[in-house]
Amino acid sequence: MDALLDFWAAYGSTVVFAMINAFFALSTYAVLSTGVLSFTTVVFAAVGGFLAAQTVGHLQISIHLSFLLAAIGGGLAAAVVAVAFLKLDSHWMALASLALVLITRVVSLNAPILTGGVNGLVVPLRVDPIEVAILLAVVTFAFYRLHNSWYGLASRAVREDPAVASTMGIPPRRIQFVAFVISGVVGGIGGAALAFTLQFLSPETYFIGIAFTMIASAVLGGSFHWFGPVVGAFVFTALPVMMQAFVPQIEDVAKGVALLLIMIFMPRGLIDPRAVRLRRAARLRHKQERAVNA
Amino acid sequence: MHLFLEQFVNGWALGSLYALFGIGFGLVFSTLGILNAAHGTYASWAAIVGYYAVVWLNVPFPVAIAVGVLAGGVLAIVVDQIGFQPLRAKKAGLLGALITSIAFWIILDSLAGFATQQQSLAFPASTYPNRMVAVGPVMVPQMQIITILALIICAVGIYLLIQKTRIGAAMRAVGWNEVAAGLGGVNARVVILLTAFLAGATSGLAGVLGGIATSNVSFTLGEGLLLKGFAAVVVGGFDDVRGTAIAGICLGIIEVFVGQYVSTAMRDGVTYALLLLFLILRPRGLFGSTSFLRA
Amino acid sequence: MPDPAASRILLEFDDVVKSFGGVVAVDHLSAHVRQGSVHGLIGPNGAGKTTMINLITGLFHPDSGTISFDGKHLEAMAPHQIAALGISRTYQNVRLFSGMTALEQVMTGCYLQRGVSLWASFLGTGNARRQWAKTRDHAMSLLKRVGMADRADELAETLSYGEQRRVEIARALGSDPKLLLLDEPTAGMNTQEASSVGRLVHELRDSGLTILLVEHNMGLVTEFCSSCTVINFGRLLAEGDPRTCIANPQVQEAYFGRQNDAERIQALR
Amino acid sequence: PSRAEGLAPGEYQIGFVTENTGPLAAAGVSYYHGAQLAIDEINQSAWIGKGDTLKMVEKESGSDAARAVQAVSQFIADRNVIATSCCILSPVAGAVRPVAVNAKIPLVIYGATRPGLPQLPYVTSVVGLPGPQEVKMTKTIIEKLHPKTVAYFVNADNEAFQGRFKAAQKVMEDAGVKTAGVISILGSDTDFTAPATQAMGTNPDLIMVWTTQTPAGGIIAALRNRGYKGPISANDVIAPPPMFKKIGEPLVGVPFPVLFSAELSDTPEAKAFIEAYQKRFSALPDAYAAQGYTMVYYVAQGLKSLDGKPTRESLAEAMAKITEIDHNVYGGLPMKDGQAEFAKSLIGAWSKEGKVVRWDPK
Amino acid sequence: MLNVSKLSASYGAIQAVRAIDLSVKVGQFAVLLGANGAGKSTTLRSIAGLHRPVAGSVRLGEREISSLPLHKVVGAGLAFVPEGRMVVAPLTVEENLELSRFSGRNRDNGLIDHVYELFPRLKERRGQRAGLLSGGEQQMLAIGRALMAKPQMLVLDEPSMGLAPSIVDLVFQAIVRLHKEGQSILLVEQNAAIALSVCDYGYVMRRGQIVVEGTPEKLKESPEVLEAYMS
Ligand SMILES: Nc1ncnc2c1ncn2[C@@H]1O[C@H](COP(=O)(O)OP(=O)(O)OP(=O)(O)O)[C@@H](O)[C@H]1O
Ligand SMILES: Nc1ncnc2c1ncn2[C@@H]1O[C@H](COP(=O)(O)OP(=O)(O)OP(=O)(O)O)[C@@H](O)[C@H]1O
Ligand SMILES: [Mg+2]
Ligand SMILES: [Mg+2]
Repeated sequence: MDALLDFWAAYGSTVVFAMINAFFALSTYAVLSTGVLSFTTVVFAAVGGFLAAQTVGHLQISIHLSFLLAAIGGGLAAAVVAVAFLKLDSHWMALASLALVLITRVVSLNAPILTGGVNGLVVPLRVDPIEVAILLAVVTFAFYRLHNSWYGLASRAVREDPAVASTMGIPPRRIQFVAFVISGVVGGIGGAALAFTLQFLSPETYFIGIAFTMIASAVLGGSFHWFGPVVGAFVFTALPVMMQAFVPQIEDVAKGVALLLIMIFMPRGLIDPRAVRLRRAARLRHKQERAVNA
Repeated sequence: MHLFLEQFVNGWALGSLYALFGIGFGLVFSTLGILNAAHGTYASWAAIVGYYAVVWLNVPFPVAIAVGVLAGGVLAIVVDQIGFQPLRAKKAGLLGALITSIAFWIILDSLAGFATQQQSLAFPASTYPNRMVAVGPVMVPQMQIITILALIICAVGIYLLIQKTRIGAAMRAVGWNEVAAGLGGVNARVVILLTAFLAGATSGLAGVLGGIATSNVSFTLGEGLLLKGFAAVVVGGFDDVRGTAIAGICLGIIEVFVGQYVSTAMRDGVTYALLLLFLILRPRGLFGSTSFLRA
Repeated sequence: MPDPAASRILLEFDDVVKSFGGVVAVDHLSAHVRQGSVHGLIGPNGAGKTTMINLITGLFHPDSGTISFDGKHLEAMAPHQIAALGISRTYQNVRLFSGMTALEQVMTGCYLQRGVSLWASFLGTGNARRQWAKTRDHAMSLLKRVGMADRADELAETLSYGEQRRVEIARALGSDPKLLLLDEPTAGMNTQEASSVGRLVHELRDSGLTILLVEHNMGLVTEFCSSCTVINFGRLLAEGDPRTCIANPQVQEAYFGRQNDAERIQALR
Repeated sequence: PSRAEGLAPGEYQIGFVTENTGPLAAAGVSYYHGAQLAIDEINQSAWIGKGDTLKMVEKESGSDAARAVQAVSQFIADRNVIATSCCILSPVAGAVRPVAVNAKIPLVIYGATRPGLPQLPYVTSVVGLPGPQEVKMTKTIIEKLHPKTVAYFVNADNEAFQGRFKAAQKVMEDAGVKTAGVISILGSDTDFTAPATQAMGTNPDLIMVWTTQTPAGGIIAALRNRGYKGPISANDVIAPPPMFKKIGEPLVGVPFPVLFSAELSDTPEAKAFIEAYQKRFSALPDAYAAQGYTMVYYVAQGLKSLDGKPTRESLAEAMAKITEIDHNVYGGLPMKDGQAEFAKSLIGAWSKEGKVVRWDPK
Repeated sequence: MLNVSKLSASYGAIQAVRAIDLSVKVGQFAVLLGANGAGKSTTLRSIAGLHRPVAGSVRLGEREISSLPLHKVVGAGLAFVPEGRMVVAPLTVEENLELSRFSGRNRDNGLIDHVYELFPRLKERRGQRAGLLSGGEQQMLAIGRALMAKPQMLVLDEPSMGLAPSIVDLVFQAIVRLHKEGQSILLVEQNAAIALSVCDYGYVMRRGQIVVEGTPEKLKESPEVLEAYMS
């Protein structure tokens, strides 16, 4: 028990950041799973984060309510973004989303009333890690449900081949629109969780760093299954901590090498349903053959 | 008017760097299908190696450039063979390669930090042409002229290589599908090495020139180029060198003019907002890359 | 069974033009398919057959002319709207979704028949679960129909070419369409396998489906089609009864070659 | 929280959040070296007395708030760590501060210049706030150069430099010196030819540069390369020797305010520090190194003032009570409400030979 | 010419081809028949270097080619028309055909005219990107590309797939002509009637194994073939 407490004291914050990154990774996964590579999770996180910080700061609402507002704000922002972006083809969309991330930074630097500008913003409340965990569990469960619903099936089809999906009656743009909104809601929640954990926001808080963390987490963990991004976020957050413990001098290099090795040996991520199915198919085939031969 | 012209040239030279970098970046993107986040570090490393060649070995300016370019190319090959080659066999696609390249970015960046002792270095003033030259009514730094010419030469050369030669056809073939190219007898390995080298070398050139011109040789050098270079590639229509060159130059000029006439604090914001607007109005980029797949 | 030759027109092309740059793939083409028929669409390579299918399913939009289905104009519709009208298709170069099992492919094909809203399906209501199970059984029965039931849980991409074709047909049937467009469904199958597809086509027609069949296998066309359209260079060459069409000298020349050794070729088939 | 009871007697650990990589690594390494040197000195000279020694444990943050918070949390969990120190960037410091306050552990801020960060008794700062030095230099410049117009370069994305710039601009305008133009740049910018052209286009009598290190060097180089001959002023970011090595000639004669300079500071403590630093790291210490050094002595002084077994809380209380850091290289360093106040500042400039000398406008 | 012995190939744990022996003598025309999923394509892909076999050897003349990279297999004189065509979509028709010259094997300008003569359609479309061709046109291109390599050994996987009767006829005429000129050929074909009427020797596969082999006359009699093809 004591050992557990010690561990929590030392690595509790790592776990909290891993959970927050899991929100971001899931948010990215939401669009990725419909074949859209977008960095706009950063934007949704910023909207959610600043919204939560400001409402808690000025309107004195409760943390729970502000999480809700952050989710709604993120979702709305995502809906607007989706309307503009869904006209674009893949690579252009990726660029446009990067551009939006950079614009967000400029806006948050130049709109001190909303964001505290260059001075940053103090967030008066702190969220309990347990609450973050519960929230993450709820969100993850929602992704599990999505995966096993008609939406999940449709989104996989759209990801693999939007043209074919459309001739089967699946409207790709609408599915992707929904994906964006989900991404916005989850991103907004993640942004608020980050705000209530760091308790200090600046224009740097929601910037390229998050963009790479989230995409790396999603792909590293496996972008073909809802559980992948969660696993990826934990691995990606823990990597630097572990490297710091073992090879403090070259921790960044070591972190890069670890990431590299994972990708080289498991290029589709740690959780790869396709690989599982291939193995299962092989077993099935063996069984059938034995039946035939018998 | 004078100021306008001066800033125009400044923007053009700056944009030429973006374009030069973008050409290399776009080459791997369009032919090898890799969105390479580590590309920026090639530029950083090219500048660093060029710098040490000058400081330690006292090599003259052109040699320093050549050494830097070579370093960029070789680094690109090494990264490709260690990181991307295994993925090709496993068909990991764009995302896998993207994350691998992020891993290399982390590694090479922090190694570059060690190599420069985390400092930003600069080529000693005496080791490169640093006078101002009168071009018509305006005074232009020699490095800007060199940069502008370098872009023109590289853009034309690479365009011709890719579009008009058999090597270029082989490069495009391998980029599409190694097996399909192999069926045509193309040695995919060699072509990939060649492409990687060429891409690394071009971006390396941008790195050395940029490092010299901005007095900033450090691990942060490539990062700035990366975003702008990517923008140039996409806006230009990503399989067209001409588009990249033009888009890069425009990007530089817009950036400088927004800084001069609108507001520097808003510079990036305005530049990227324009970019976004352009993309939404013209969703396939400047040269609207032609599709080659059927519905 | 109604006489297909007299039944009403289900699909109609009226003066349709589609060109790509310099290539006119469909050139002022008018044609029609009657309800309840198995209609063959034949023509040499590059004649514009696949382009026609792409036009019907909304992947391309015609440059001019109209395409109507059941009285509705399709030209400006999006593919998913057209699919919702009851048009379904297979692809010439098998296009299955990577990472999905054969069963999931067919389930995806059943998207329009899911019977519940996305929202209910997300919530997993009792009705949604029942519908899901029902659709699953339906998908399974479709796989059985094309002879792939025992491979239902295998990744489609690990099947052989011919097997993938069958899965694709099952997927196209998933949406319970009124009109089924088959683009060379028997390519890569041997005679026996091909005629089993032919029999499947007949069964489907008997259950009320209208089928547009693109085929190079003349034996199959003459045996299973009730009418046909022959095109070349995107233009209409002949129309009507399959045997008459094929006997048409113009068709013979365009389709069977200038050497015109029709007999030998017939013998070979 | 009650963990502090179990501290190993005699050896106290300071948890130091380093920034030896990332965008600010150049300065980060100096802070780190300065702190290392202080630890060694204190242990060798038994400065604390009572047989107590100090040990530094470090964790890297790469100037990232989340990583810094994790590092501090890990220090907090380690019962041997009695105090922590952190952060060059204010947003990072802002994020770490509540963690330290909640855990009741002393946190000494060593780089972030946002006013109001200290929170007694736990959070204190040994950083010189923007203001006095800038004001003093600006006044001197007005006196000596009589500019009529001045153009400013300022970091749009760094609150510390915004503060410094505003302080200087106020002095200028109060003295009737007009603002010819304000050119904002971003910390990550590298190309300054266009901003330099822009500044020169305003025809100022003086150009003041209030930016972080790399841009400052780049701007000054670009201005001189484009043929700007007029006076330029800058800030202490151009003081470290590597800057002169990098930029060279263009830096000569550019004034900057310094609290500490290896060449100019001449108190006995400063001299000893410089000598020891040079011996240990074969380089001259800069202002950052001096701050890292000061931070450790501040903690040590707190420990020294305590009897018996110190806890984190008692150390924090003790440190909060300190009104003057005894051992410092600045010739006096009062602490007010947990914030260091620098009484004396100097105006330095690089000479042609690459030495920092007192600025002489001639 | 081509000697395959004890060749086994699998996809992960799925074994698709088990220890088959097969050979094509110089100048011989062999066909390989079998139902969907029998393993024909896997066999050819393993021979042509597109798929690494798990065991066994593939010898072209005296040379072991089963471990060579693809372009070397092509260089060694084995050209392959794969299932699914695999043309290089972004290249024009002409560039696709010219690719084989990159390997420096042939400098024969007449060859491309030969291909165009065989497939006039390709000549019409020479400037078009291969990915935009119709299915049949792509198939012609794939065959043309193989011919451009001037192979000693030509391996074709269902070359008639998707081709109109006239073109099938042309293709077979061309193959037969090549065979008459001494070309060694290995062919997989669903149309057993045509295949058996032109070949010298045949193999029939079932579930990854060769179950019957022999002269076309013998095969035509065999129950395996009769059942599947002559219905
Ligand atoms: N997207 C496109 N861009 C340019 N040309 C195209 C496009 N799609 C088809 N074509 C051209 O239009 C013509 C008709 O093609 P289509 O695919 O309809 O032929 P098809 O009748 O299906 O032939 P096949 O039997 O060979 O499949 C071809 O010559 C083809 O090259
Ligand atoms: N990529 C793959 N992964 C796993 N299994 C595969 C893969 N490709 C083929 N198989 C399996 O290997 C077996 C042989 O397939 P192959 O494609 O060689 O058959 P084929 O004889 O060419 O059939 P067809 O006439 O349909 O083309 C089949 O059972 C198939 O399911
Ligand atoms: Mg077709
Ligand atoms: Mg096959």
